[in-house]
Amino acid sequence: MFVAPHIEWAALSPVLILLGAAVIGVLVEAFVPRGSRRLVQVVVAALALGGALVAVTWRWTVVQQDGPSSLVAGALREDAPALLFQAILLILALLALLVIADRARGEDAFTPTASAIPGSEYEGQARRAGLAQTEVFPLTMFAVTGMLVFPAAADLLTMFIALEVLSLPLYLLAGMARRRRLVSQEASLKYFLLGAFSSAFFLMGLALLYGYAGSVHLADIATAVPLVSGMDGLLLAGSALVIIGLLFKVGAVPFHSWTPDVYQGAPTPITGFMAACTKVAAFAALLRFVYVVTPGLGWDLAPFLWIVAILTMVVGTVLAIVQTDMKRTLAYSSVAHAGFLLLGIIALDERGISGILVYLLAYGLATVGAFALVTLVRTKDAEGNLVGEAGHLSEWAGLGRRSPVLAVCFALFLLSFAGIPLTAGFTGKFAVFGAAVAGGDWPLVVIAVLASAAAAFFYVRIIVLMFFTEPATGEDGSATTVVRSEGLTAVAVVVCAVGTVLVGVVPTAVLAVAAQASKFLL
Amino acid sequence: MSILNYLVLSGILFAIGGTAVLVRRNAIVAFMGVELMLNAANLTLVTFARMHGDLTGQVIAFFVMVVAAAEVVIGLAIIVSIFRTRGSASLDDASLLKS
Amino acid sequence: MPETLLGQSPLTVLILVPAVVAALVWLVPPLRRLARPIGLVTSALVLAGAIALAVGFDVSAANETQFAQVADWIPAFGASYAVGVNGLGLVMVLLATLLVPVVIVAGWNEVTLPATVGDGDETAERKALDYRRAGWVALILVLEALMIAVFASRDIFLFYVVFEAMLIPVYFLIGVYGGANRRYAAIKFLLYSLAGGLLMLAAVIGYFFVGTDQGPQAFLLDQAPGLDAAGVPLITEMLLFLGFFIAFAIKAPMWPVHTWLPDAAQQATPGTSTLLVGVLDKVGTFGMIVLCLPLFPNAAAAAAPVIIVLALISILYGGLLAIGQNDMMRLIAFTSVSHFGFIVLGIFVGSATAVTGSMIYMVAHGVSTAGMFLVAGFLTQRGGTQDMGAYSGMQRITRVIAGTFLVSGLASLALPGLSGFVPEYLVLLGTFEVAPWMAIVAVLGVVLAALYILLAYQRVFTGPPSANHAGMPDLNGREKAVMGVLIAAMLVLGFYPAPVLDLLTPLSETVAALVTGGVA
Amino acid sequence: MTEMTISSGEAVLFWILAPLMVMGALGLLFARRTVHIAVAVAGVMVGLAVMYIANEATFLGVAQVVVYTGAVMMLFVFVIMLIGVDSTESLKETLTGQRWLAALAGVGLLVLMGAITTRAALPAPVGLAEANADTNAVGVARILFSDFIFPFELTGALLITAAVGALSLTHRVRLGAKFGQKEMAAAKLKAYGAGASSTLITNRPNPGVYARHNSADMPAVDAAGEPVEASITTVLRIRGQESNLPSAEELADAGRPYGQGEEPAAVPGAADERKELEQ
Repeated sequence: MFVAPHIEWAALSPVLILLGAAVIGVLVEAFVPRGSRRLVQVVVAALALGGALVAVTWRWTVVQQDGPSSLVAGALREDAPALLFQAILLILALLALLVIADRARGEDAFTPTASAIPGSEYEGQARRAGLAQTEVFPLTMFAVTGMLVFPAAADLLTMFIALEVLSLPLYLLAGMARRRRLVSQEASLKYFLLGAFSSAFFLMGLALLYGYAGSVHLADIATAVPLVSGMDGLLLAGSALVIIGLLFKVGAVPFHSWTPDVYQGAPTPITGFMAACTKVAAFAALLRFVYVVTPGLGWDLAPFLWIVAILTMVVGTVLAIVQTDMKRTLAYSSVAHAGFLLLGIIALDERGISGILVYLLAYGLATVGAFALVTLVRTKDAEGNLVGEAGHLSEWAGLGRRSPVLAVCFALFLLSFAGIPLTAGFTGKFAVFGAAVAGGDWPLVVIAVLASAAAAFFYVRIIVLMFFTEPATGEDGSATTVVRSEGLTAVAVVVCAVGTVLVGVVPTAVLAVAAQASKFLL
Repeated sequence: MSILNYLVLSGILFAIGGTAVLVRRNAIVAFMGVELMLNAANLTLVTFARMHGDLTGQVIAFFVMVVAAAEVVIGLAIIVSIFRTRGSASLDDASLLKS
Repeated sequence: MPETLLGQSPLTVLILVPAVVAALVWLVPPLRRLARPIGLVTSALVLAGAIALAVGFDVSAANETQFAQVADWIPAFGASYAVGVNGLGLVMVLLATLLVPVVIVAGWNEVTLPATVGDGDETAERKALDYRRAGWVALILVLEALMIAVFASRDIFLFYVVFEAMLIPVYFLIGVYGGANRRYAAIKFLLYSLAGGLLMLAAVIGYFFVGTDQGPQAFLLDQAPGLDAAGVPLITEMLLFLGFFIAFAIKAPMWPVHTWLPDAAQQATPGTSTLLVGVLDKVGTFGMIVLCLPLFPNAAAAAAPVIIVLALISILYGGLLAIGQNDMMRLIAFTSVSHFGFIVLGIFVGSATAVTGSMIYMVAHGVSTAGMFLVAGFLTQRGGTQDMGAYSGMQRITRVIAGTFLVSGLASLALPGLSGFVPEYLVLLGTFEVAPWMAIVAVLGVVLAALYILLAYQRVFTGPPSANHAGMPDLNGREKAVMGVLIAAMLVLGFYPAPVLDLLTPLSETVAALVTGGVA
Repeated sequence: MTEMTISSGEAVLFWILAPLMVMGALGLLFARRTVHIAVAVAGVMVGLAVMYIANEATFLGVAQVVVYTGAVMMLFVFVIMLIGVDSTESLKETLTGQRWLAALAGVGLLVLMGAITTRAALPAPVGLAEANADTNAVGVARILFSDFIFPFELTGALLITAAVGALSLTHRVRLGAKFGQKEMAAAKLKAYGAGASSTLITNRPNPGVYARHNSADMPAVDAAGEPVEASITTVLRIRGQESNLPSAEELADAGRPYGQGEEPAAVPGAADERKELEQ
């Protein structure tokens, strides 16, 4: 009576590689001497990400040939968009890993030991002893595993578990900043509480949809839509709750309140990682859910998504303008980007899918690069000791004069955020806005264009600050300085910058791949 | 008596849990609110499983318990580490992060 | 002129050369010290190339795109890399390539170190200065490449991209090398332009989806059908038209979106102002001719009366405000607002004569404004202020400055024999044919022009010589050469405009027909 | 499939349990002491377990008691004990009106959930008699290990993450030499020998133990009748939880035991000390 499920090991290889790397990472913590732990962890993580990327590429060729298929009793769906989302995720995660692993001035961005009470004697001892919280790497690998499953999840339960697998490590990582420990711990708590809150919504949505269709497979729910009558409320509310759960993760207004605090408090490399990768994963899942389940809804959810998209674009932009902290500014700008991306979701056609893919790639490259640069800009007190990252915008004044290359790269990422032509951001915006226009949502596009214009203001303000303002010296003699990276961050920044330019100037290849992937098959 | 009653009960519990998260300032209480929401969803799942005559709902509820257990471990670890730092688990005391 | 180099259009080469040199000058430290000579040689070569292009141009087919090159760029968006010039494009390319070397020579010593740098360490100071100069030259060369690209682009998308990209070098030229209030001016310029650019972006996207062709070459200008042919409702066409038109109106500053120009011109260095007003702002009127009219003829025809009124207001408003200015650069900026009013009037009034006038006006105004900005720059550099009240009787102290200013000013107010006369006459004539009352209003603008030029001359150059400026040096050889080239150009355009007219007349028939709604 | 009927016994059970559970849940909103809330919520969990069994989910019912009531809620209580049983939350609002807004959102949620569940025309329940033919646990296991094998394996990642996370947030490696009882004694003697008068070689004095007050928060009394501060543990002092010595009148008033119905007054200075510690 019991039939053992067939498991497609080959197709699962990307996930398995990462899961294996995460477990090995945990074992490394136990068995490798402290001195060489970090090196081993970095190598294992990098190899795993690279290997998974190779595996995804191989699966892409297989899928191109054999067409999409369902894996492990229908838990996963291996199709072109899923693989492309996974590839983007892995590329961004690899870049983010470089930043996470970097030790500018011999210090990484993480507390020597998260268990120490901030400011205690023990913490000082740990710092002097050169401890390192190398659990960061296996935790990152677990998060990437969850993210990798997320775009491919074909039933709501797998999606829910993947959501948790990607979230739990991030809650922990957010609390491990080396400096400003209190703020970091608080970010961790806020992220955790609101994340758990949102997963409760997701779960209730799942339960209602199960009640509606008697199954949690997206395909079954979609087929049930025209057949089942009398329970439309369950379907509608269930879909809305699931979407709300996902909107929390992408940071759409009004479910964005965690974003600025968490982005500011988390260690900056982690901020870059989650800002880029979580958004990719969550939008992938949102896309799959909306495109597979809701078309049958006859667009009852459209007004809801419209309002969320408009609010997200407008609130994100307006609040970004009034910020004075660099990471908070970037956080609100990422909220605004979520709004632009929602246009692609609402468009509900193939153009929307490829548009979102391109936009996410562009946004991810700029985000990882920008946060990588934020890790290098530090404040120095009167005695010349490094105090921490330069958070306040005014501390970025005059950077263009002292470190022109860094400032030019940062300006490039900002221009990409702003969507200036010849940067990747423009390609993404054009693709998504085009999809929305084709879908008939031109009022949204008008609002989006206006929001972009307003957003350009604060990006330009930062550029002005860097190039045209005299460097400021604080009253206490503190000043801003740029530390040299160990090399890894520099590599990540260069790759991001080159990618941003390439996707901006010659996007044909990327667009072609995205167009190939834009067929969602049940 | 119909199984609808169970659904109404779960709806009430879900709403109370959600309100607790939004209203209460103590992290532990807010977290318990989340747990209540998860349990409410479980009751819904179990009820629907009975309605459909299909055990999938129960299996999902079981998964939720596992997930919740892992979440509780992480959450409480975070809360304890914050408490050790500041001697309070109130979300109001945690107000360093202000725009 | 070789038709092709490595299979590329000569225009592509003209675009690439300054861009590559700019990158080299900025990035290779040993070249920085030689930045200015390298920049001059490069721009001279480009000018030679452009002249060779003009020689090879088939005047009998001035209406058609020549030296064309089309390559796929982003097929998914319907965008191609397409360059080529017709008569108008060629003339504008010539104008741009002429002004760049002139500006480099004129601004040879313009770039200095800011006061904050330089604590006595000479080598460091020297290095900082070289770096700053290299940046200046690189920005100007990049700008040159973009200017050629924008006038040569035959693809709507490419045009848009270059149009936006031009903001960046100008922004830095104003913001880094400008006067005391440069940041404010630079940001004002950027925000205005960005707002316009984004509206244009919305219209570009809209055009793509509204138009009939959504294929990989949908944006190709020479194949792009006007929307009237696509059966698009007038309201949609009008919205898209406005998206383009507002962007261009901001660029070619028209009342009421002109307010960034006086600030930018006041704060920028004279060289930057020359390029900005002399060439860049022409992209606005150029865009009106090559994009707005052919793509949205119905909307253009419908909107023409309103636009003409705005143009007339610009003429009068610019003239009146120019009279009230104390700052020399602001004065020239406001005169330009007035002149751009003439150009727009000529484009939209619907007469072939007027359109021809507008096209020549774009060139003539480029040359005369360049003369005025540069000579005013030479004066203010010596006098230390742009305030006209500080000068008096300068014609006795600096004769050549006074003379060249007068010639440039007279060219600007359309004295017969100088460059401004032919175009202004043509515009007024064309306007009079269609709507006499408009011509009468516009003539008021001519009177105002005489007033503001001559009043300015009177205040600065006549009267008792000011004691402060006694012994002020006159133009040196380098500066004389600059002004000589410009004045020669003014004279040529004034006495022998026939070659230029030949290039432009065939086009203007088509354009005028679009506005009047007739069939070409 | 046959249609299931719901027995009246189940109805009685429901109507007894449901109000109790709602009341317990309301404790989340209105109770002040965290520990009360935890116990109330644990009660709700037990109620849920009973309801699961009533809904033919025997396995889940047992798991609910073991996992939720037994492990999760006890973990909560444990942490509450660790943090301080009587820690109450301040009722002041950081953002004005935020509480009302939140309450409004809660009411909205309630209305929404009510509308969804009551307005839906649910089909007649099928019941699980058939699915539970080989006992409920076997039925659950069959689905768990076939349809949901992938998520099941994936939860492994979740559990490892939880373990790694909890360890890295709480476990401390020992840095430097071990400082045990022996070393401490040696250090104390050394300090005493060096002439530090404040150092005690012996233990600190015990808290006061009296006929009526044998709790650790009551200070010992020295020969002059003054309280000995060092006799109370630092933790209590920092929290301001030590009791005052009973006054003479109170001692005379033998009828009333000390400490009922009034909060012990905080010792002056304790608040400052607490602040210092937090900084």
